[in-house]
Amino acid sequence: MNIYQPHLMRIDEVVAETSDTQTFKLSFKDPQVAQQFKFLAGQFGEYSVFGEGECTFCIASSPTREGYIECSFKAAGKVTQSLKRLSVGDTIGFRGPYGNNFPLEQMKGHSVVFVAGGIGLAPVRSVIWNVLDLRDQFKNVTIIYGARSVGDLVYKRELAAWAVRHDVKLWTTVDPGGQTADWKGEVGFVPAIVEKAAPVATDAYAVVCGPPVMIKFTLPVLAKLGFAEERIYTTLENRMKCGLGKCGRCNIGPVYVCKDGPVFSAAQIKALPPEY
Amino acid sequence: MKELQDLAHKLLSDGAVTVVMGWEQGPRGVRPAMITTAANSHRLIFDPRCVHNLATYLNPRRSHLKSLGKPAIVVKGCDAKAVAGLIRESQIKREDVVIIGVRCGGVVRKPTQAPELTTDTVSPRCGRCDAREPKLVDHLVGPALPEPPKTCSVDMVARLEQMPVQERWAFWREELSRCIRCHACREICPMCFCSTCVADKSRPQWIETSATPRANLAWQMTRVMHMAGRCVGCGECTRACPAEIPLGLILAHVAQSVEQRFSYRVSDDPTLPAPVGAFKTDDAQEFIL
Amino acid sequence: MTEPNESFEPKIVAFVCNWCTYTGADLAGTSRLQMAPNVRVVRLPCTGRIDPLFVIKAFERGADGVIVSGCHPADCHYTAGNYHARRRFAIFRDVLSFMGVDTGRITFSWVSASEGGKWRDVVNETTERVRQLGPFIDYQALSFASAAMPKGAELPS
Amino acid sequence: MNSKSLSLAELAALVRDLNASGTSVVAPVPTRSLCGADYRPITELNQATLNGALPRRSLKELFLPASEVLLRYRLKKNDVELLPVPTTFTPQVILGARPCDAAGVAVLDRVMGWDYRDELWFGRRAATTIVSLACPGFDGVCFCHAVGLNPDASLGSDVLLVPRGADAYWAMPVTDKGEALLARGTFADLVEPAEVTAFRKAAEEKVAKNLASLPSGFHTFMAQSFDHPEFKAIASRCHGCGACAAVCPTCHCFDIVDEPEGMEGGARRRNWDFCATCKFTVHASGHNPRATQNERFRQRVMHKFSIYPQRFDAVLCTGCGRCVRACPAGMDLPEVLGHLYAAQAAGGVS
Repeated sequence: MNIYQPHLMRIDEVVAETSDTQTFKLSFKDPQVAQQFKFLAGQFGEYSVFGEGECTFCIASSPTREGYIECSFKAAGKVTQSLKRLSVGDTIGFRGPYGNNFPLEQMKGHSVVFVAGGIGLAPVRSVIWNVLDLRDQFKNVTIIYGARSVGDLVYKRELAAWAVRHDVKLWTTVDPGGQTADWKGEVGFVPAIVEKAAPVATDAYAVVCGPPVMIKFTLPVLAKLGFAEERIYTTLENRMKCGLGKCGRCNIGPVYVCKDGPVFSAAQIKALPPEY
Repeated sequence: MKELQDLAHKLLSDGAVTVVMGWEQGPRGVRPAMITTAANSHRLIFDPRCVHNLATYLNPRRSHLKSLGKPAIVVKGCDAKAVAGLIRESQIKREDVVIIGVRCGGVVRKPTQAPELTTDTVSPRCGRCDAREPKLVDHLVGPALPEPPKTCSVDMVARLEQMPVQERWAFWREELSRCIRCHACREICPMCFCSTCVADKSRPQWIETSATPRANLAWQMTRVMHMAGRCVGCGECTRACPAEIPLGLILAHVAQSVEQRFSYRVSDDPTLPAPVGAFKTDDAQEFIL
Repeated sequence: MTEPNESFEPKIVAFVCNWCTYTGADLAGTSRLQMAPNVRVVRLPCTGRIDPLFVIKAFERGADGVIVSGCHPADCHYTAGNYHARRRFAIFRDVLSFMGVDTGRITFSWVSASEGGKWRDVVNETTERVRQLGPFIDYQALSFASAAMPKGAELPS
Repeated sequence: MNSKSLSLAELAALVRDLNASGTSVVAPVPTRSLCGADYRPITELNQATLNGALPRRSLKELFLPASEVLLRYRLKKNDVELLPVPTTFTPQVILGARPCDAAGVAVLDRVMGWDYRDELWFGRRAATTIVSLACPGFDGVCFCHAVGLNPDASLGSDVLLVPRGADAYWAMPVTDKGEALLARGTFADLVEPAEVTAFRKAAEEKVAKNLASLPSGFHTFMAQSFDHPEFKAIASRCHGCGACAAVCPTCHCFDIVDEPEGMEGGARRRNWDFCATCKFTVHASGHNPRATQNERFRQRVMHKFSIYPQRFDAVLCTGCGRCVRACPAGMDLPEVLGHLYAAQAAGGVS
């Protein structure tokens, strides 16, 4: 089997999250592949638009929801812009799942704090639903999510669903100036809201994904709250082509993001050279 | 040589510049040198092995050289044309660089060769040189040197021009089939300064990135078009090409054609406008129906 | 090059300016002038907007010939676009020829809005010329060859 | 199998026999300008230059072409048809490979087989028999000895030839594939003659002078030296052109792109890519983790002498010296290594 040969997937549903961000619900065209396909929260894939190329992003749906995968992407480059032009019924290519995953087994029996900014909610969403689908195996669940403006919040339907759940504490925030007249959530940058929400660090894991600047300022807040570096997890993104550890461009020092990542603990990241 | 070293020493110790870009003896042949302390100015040399066109280091794409501060640059006549080109096209300001001109008597083909100039070793482009002494300079050093020997190489441009068109096609198809699209020709070119090259743009992808003869031809034709009336003829692209494709032939042909059509020759006068981008209402148009 | 083939219908792409040649071509059409149906017209604001890359792309995607046409000198809607184009295409034509492309495959012309008849002539002449040259399989074959692979001994000549 | 004696005539007959049986033979062939050579197919031995120039490009392009089709696709309304490319290849014999080139292929087997097996690479590997020719030491750049190889290294080779004068070779089978190749002819057994031993020894001594061997613990030192001052201005003269990687027998980074062929379909291709270039790591957002040439050059050195040894237990360099010869700016890897050796000695890290 040629490892660069993708599986074909059909676009079953398209959700416009924001003006430039979309979510696709995808199913494998080959029923045998569909049946055998398994993945874990945090893993990623190479999605291809034939004639344009491949691009890398995480699987945004939960492994507990079988029969389909979802992905969310921002139209930023050549391939994502052409992905955006596709609609229900179109065919794309998919290779994966690749990379490691969030340590869900370790997290079981503990509280989990999710911190996400912008489209960084996509990889976190996979874990959130994974945790919520196995809700009784986890203690407190806190979600802190922010975006630049109300219009930039993704997964609005799910945010609404999480907001009304009693077993989830949800904080949503937008950057100052990004609120609308009827905005009911917080106003302020994510790190400040994390400090305000002050989730209890005892017996808890944190999952943090978002723009580098958000991560940079959130980590000290989490440390102050008492989260150990080994219990804070995030994902790294580097330019990637093969996803298989061959093409030689995603490495940060000796660490290959495609093979050793994309999920890293804050402690692991601290040990890396600053090339991400 | 002493004159050059002393001048560099003075410029660096006076604080007039913080780096002198020149040539030094490397472990194998001559190579570019960034001299940042007066004490190191003795490393500077000039002889026929100083092939490199250092003007490429003034190119604004070299972000890692900005931290070196204000440069002085050592230029041969052909290199001065590139400095002039960068000034002409507003990539650098004249006052931001100190130009040290050296009188040149021709260079060898490769900086790793022996410095002796013979009909075999002399770079073929030196036979066409019209700038043994650069004019766009703040300082001019070195003695006037004799004309270099005439190259023994055949004039491939003329030979190609005389070939039937199908033979030219076959020639370039074979040559370009070796191109691996590393873009070394572009990276080393002092006049390729676009922050994002058209070959790196993907929306739309005008030029394919694969090393296929089709994409290679599109890339080289596009590059040559962008070089028309701008190429200083320094031959660095040909020297850098790891596939040893004679890129200079296309550029030399275009330079001749620009000169014939528009009476324009690339010089080190930064005030002369480039021919593409300018026009005359009575330009020849014999090829237009 | 291939033998002229009577049944061969060349594909020709015309890059034309909006103000003169496109209108001229339109006039040719509304005047019901008979001309070869081989030309596909791509309308651009000005000949000054026509990048040589357009021509290269046309050949890459299977064109057998290309026409570039715009306003006569002094008639440019943007004052000087065609003067710039004239210099650019003078050089590009030399480059194509030097690389081994028969310049018979490319036509440059000035066709004004009132010159429907001239447009017909340009189309017919170009079509006939390219028909004689045959399909541009030399260029099209480039896409399927893989470069940088050993393709046979390159022996000293 | 015992080692053999091969005359030039016997080798020529072998080339003819292989070609006749549908096995293509690739060997260094002089270029048009006669100043270099390329690995190209031959039909007769006299087309090749076996004792001559170092091929301009390494052997890797016979296994990882500069541009290679991974698959083809045909677009239909709402649907796509994928046309796989074959992963089995017609047999070929490479005759007269440089030992440093053959070693490069063996070193690359590790990354190509890492976890996911690259069938295109291994398909070509399986179809290929490499007959390398011991090198007398090409020039003062060669530093194969420093990276643990030698001008007569057999790593990656199926048969090693050592010249005996101008028109005969001593052939040592290295692998089963090599034995099978030598079994095609009736070649006389030959215990390694003294002249062969002398040739090997002389070549090793010649090359050993060029650069001292990598000190022990070098890759560990490198791993700990990411911020070493040696790297601060290391690449000021580097143009970021990628010529070094293009000619390198072990640089294997690649890009994957789709390119149309006609209007209805196209090919997904794998193309060589070069870590020295600015575009290599830049994110869609414009952020570039390796922002300047110093970092890019450091990556190349680190990948070869620290990252690959850590991950794959082999140095990603065979000391062929092509990068030094190809560099238009005089960047000199042995010189850089020399500086790093000194830094390691001074730092006392082992």
